[in-house]
Amino acid sequence: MLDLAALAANAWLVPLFTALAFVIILVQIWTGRGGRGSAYTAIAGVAASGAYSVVLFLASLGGSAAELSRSPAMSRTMDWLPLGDGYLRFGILVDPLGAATAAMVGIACLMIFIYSSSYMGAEFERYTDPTSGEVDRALGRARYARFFAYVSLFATGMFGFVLASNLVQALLFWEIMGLCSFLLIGFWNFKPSAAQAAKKAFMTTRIGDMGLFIGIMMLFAFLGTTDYASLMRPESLARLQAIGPIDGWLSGMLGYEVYIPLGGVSVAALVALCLFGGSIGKSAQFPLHVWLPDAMEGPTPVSAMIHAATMVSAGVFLIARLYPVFASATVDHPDQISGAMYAVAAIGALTALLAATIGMAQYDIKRVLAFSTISQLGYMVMALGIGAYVAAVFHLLTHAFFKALLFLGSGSVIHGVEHGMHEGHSHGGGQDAGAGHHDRQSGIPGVAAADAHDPQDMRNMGGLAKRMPLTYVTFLAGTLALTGVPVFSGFWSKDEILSDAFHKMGDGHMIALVVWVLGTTAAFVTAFYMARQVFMVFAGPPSTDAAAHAPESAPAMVYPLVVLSVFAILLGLIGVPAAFPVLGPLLGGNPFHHYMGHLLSGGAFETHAFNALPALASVGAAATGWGLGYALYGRRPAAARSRDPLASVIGAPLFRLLNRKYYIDEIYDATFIRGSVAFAKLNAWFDRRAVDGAVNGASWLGSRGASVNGWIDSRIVDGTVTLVAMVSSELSRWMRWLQTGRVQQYLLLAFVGVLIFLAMNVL
Amino acid sequence: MLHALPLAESLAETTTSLSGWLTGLFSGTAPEPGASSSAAGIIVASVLKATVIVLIVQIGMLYATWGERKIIGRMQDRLGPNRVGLFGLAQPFADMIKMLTKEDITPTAAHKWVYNLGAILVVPPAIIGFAVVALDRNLIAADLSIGALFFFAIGSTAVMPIFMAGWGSRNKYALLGAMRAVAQVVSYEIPQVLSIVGVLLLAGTLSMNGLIHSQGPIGDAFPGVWFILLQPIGFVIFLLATTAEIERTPFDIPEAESEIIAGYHTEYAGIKFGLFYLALYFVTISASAVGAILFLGGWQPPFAFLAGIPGWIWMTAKTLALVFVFMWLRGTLPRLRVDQLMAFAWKVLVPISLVNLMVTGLLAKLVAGRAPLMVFGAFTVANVAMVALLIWLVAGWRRFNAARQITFERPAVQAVGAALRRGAA
Amino acid sequence: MEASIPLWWYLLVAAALFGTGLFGALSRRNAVGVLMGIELMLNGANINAVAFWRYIAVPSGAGLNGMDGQVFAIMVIALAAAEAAVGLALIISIYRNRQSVLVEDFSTMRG
Amino acid sequence: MGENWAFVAILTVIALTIPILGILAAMVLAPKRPGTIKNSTYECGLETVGDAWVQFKVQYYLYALIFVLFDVETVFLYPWAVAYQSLPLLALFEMIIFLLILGIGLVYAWRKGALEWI
Amino acid sequence: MMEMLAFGLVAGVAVGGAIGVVAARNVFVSALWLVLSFIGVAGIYAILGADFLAATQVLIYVGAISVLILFAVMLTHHVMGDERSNNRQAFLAFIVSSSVVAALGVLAYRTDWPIRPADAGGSVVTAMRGDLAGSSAASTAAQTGASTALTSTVDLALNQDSNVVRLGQALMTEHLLSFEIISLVLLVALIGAIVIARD
Repeated sequence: MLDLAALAANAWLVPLFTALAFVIILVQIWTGRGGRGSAYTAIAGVAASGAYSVVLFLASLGGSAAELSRSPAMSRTMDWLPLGDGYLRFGILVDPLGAATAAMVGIACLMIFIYSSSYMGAEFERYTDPTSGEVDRALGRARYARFFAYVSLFATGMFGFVLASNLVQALLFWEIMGLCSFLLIGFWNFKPSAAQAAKKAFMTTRIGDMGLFIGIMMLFAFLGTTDYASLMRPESLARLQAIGPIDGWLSGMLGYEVYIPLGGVSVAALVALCLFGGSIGKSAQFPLHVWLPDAMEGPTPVSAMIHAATMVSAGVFLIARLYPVFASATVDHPDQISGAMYAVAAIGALTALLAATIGMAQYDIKRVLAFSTISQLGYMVMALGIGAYVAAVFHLLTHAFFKALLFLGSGSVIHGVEHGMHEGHSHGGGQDAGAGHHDRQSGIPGVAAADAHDPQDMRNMGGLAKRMPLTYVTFLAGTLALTGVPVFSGFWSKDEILSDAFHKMGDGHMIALVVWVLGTTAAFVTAFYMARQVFMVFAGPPSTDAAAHAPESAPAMVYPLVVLSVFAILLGLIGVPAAFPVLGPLLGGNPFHHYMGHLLSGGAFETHAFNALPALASVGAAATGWGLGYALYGRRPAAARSRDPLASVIGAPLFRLLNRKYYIDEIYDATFIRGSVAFAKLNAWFDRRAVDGAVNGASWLGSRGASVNGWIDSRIVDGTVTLVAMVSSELSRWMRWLQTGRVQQYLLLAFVGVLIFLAMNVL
Repeated sequence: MLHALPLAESLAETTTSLSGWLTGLFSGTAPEPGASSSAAGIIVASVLKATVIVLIVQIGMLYATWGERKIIGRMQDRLGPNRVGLFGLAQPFADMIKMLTKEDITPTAAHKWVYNLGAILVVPPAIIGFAVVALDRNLIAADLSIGALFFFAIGSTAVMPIFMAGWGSRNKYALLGAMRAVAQVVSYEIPQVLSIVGVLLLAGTLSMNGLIHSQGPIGDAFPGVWFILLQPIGFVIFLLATTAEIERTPFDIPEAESEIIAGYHTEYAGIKFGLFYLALYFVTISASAVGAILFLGGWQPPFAFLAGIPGWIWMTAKTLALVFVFMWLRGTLPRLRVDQLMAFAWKVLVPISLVNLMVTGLLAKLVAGRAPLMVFGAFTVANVAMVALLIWLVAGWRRFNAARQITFERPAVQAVGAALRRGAA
Repeated sequence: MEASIPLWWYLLVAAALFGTGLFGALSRRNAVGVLMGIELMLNGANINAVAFWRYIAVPSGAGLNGMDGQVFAIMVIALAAAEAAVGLALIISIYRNRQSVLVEDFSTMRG
Repeated sequence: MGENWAFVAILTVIALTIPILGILAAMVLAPKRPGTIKNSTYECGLETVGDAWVQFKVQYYLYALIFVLFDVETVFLYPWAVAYQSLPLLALFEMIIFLLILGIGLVYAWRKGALEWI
Repeated sequence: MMEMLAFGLVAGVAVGGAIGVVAARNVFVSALWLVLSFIGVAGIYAILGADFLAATQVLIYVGAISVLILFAVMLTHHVMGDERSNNRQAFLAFIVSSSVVAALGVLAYRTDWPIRPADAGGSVVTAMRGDLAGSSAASTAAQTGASTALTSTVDLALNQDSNVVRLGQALMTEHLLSFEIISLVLLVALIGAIVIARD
């Protein structure tokens, strides 16, 4: 078998390969040899680290999973930052959670890299030399290579974060990922909307990161360490517990008292919430989810990787990794749900439902998927909130695959539609240039009209199933997995969550009830908008010429879709609950559960009996969703409809509300943004009036003082100088008498001295 | 000259009886440890001793003058004083009377005090010298532990009166003569002293008796050999330097008749001139006595078996021998030129005496404590070597001078010389 | 020979010599006179040295044979000789340049 | 020890009396007829020219100078010579150095012509 | 008693000579007085028992330095007219020097000098001989073993207890450095004087 210890010990190679790739690509750009070469380097890098992490995962799957979880194979840790009495250690922590996620990231990223190597092909022709007018291929190559550099750096960040052994180190890679998301979202920086979206994404995640940072610092302040291993130890957790509620005054911060108006909240809960703030920002949970839909401005592979598979799931990973801290917030038994977990669960559930509902009323193919991602993340957070640890992680893994699949699928669709538009123009000549080009009105006041030239607007699509069969099939597989249709991976993981919620509801936890109810309705809504999407895009006749001419994508784009679809379908099987009637025993009694379960400090993570009800409920919800979707969108071709059928069902105002994302952006804009601007203006005014005033006053005072000084100087100082001169001249005249040059006189004086000396002695 | 010697002998006899009496007196004062004779006793004894010494010296001096004129006369093939008294023996007394009765003229321009004091102060140094002369084993006036040094110290004070005479008489020539005399005496004092250091080194003591003890067969002192045998060069230098000190020919520049009138005592007449003359002879005798002590072993008999004869006879014989040598020199050598005289002192005698001193030092260490014969052998070898070296040097110097001599003449003469030589060849 | 002479007599005589020498050095107009004064002062000091050699107990083991005083005196005598020689040479050369031997005339360093 | 020095003192006293006696005797015996000519300074019969204390060449001073320094040297030689036999061989070399240094002085005087009699 | 008398005589000569030097009008005469004073000092050395030093004093001061001084006086003698031998500050100088003498005298009298114990009584000479035997035996130890041998061999008749031998030893061993340096001083003086004097 593979030697786990050796592998774990050298696990630091994983982030290194992609980092190496990043550096090599930089060199290539610098030496002007960008283009395809950089793509191959990036792919090679991520392939290497992906392979390594998969092998590591397989090795950890072996029997040693148990003790691996108990004593994570801490690879070499290097003394990184001198910290007063000790060093901040920089190392690699390999445990079931880390290994599994790393493997997932490796595979997903590999597929996405291959996909984007052809998808980004368009970069070469995109740029025209402003002076000469023809295509600036060099710039194109450089941009292409730049894309792959950013992506490789991002992969390094993700791997580093997942395998980090230390919170601060994790924070480091967390920031790298934030940076890469900003760079990649704003990749096409000549588009103002992209630049705007990148800034927005970065700012919002930063707010979340502040929470994370404060959480880490408090952990360090109270427990003196930020290593996962030492944090997870029961006694440090107990110590955290012992600190007890903050009575408002928090001493020990730099030696003076700090009054925190959070009377009553126990420190442990406070820390947990701060850390959760970080994941809210990064995983786009309710208050800070606004940046994810705008992040779709970036190229599709980016959205697929960063905003579906890896980065957003990092927030959830963080909570999973620090689960004991959250769980320990409860005073007594881990089984209880602590105050912190309450908050987590509530936010998770709320986000899930909210995002799902908004998703229904979106026309942009990628935005729908974006809201779907937010809602699925809400599912994971909700699961963690109620203690369904294994289910959450499982859903994290499965969701990564099928969401990546969906995004890449949509990318291939957009690609196809773009080609369709070009051909449309070229074949048709100016056919629909002027008159034919008309924007299909949404028919609903307040909802944007479909821009004929926007390849991403679903209203311009339709009937692509025939045009792009492979993409259609893989997209369909992804959709089925997402909506939780049985056998597909989505079902197992989402159902796991709901069944755990149901079980917890049984234990009398009020929050579990809320979670289950919202979860199930969200499942229904998810099924509905996915169905809507599928039908608008693939079913019925093509609503535009572009859709009519959309060709199938290139093989490099389609094959990753196939691989991901395989994962989307089969991955669920490793998590089939043991008690499941037919498949459970067949598949070895929920191996994933055993594998991941031991991580919890409690160790003996009991598996509750299988209860059919939640499963049936979720399947039912999925089915109704699909039915409704078919009913509204399946039968009649989208093109013909002047108004969105959903609007007619739920009423225009509600539809507009959903379409405009509950106007949250506008609310934020009105409150925060405009507020800070106003504050800034106030500041400026104050500065001008008060500060300048003071400065002028000081200068006036200075001038008065100077004049007094002048007077003193002329009177006193000159006086003394002349006095000194006079005294010294007097003295010198007197001395001249002594300096006669006669030797004998000197001798006489000398002996007078001797005489005095003798006299002293004698008398 | 010959009969002069027995005369000295007879003179010596008369003194033996006196000496018997004297020894009683002297021994009385021998410094036995602890003998604390009363102060008055010491004074009386000292005075008596002093008068005896003065008398002996006075008589000696008189007959020395007589002896000298007889000897010089004989050397110059003439008789010398024989009119006054038997063989002219009374001649000295005649001279003395003449001195006393001649008028004593004092130049008015002279500085009265200094002029007279000069004349007076010439005599004491000469006399005091005799205090340390050791006639016999215990027959010494003042057995100072630094006898030799005392003698030369007193010798050096003789310079002062010369200067006073020269300056006091306010006479250009006298002053010039005095300056010359002082320069000469001063210059020759250095070689004189340096020559005897070798002797002191071997004897290891300064007191006269100590010196004599270490020379003779009597007493088992270290060298046990007369120092003249060990230090011949030292003896020669001492002799020459002393003749210069006494301003006798060939070094008698100061009162060289032919040159500056009578030197520093031109203005002196009568008894004052006599005093200068008297002092000169005193120094001659005392110097030869010390010479005898230092180099000829004082009262030590040359060989052990001759110990019978009393010490003082040996002493007087050796002193008279040296006096004869001085007179002999006067009779035979021409006078040296002034610059040759001075150069001879500094450029010849001083270097040689220094070298001699170093060699003696080295040898003294080598043969320390050996038998007298061995010591004598070693030293003779060294001395012979030194003399040989000296001769070779002098010869070399003369050849060098000879070569240089020719080039001095004027070119014309050289041309003629060259022509002659060519002709001859 | 009975009563030995107390030490301070010698010191007194030395002081007297030194004082007269000092007076000579200070008051004499003739440079040679000044030099003579200095010689006297040196002699005074010498008497002190020899007196101390003679009277003061020699701390045991300090000097090899306690002759420090005499050595001191001899060195002073030698130095006095050297000093006299050089001093008088100086005076003579100044006399040749200035035709005067009075100390007052030597007051300026130049010329 | 003291007696010797006492004797020396007394001898000097007596030595002083002798010339004084002589002169007194001469005063008594010798005729005294001072004459101006007779009392004039004798200058080979010539009239005395200028003052007797005429300027002299530095040469004389140089001889005295060299004499003083070499006299001091001899003074240092005495104790060395006397104590020589009780001193180790090193004393010889010490003295040789002493003599050499002063020899340099002699050579210098010689080269510089201070010893020539002008 | 006789010793005191001798000391008084000699001291009188020395101090009288000194006063003569100062009082004499003519420089030449003061030089002669200086010689007298030197002889007096020599006498004092003799009484103190430093016989070698007495001889040296006579030899150098009377024999050499006075000659030098006289030569200098001769060479620098200008026209007779030597009006005033003392300069204006004579009186002030007199006061200072007399008070210095007084102060030194009082100082000499008052401080209790650590007189050498061996000097309890007896003449200077006995003291000398006693301490010579005692100290030389004790302190000279190995280094001067030969010297004690030397003195013992010579029979007592000779007055051998001169301290010239000890002085020689001291000069050659203990004060060797000053011995060599004094030769340098003399050399320098010689060369310097010659350079300066030669016109």
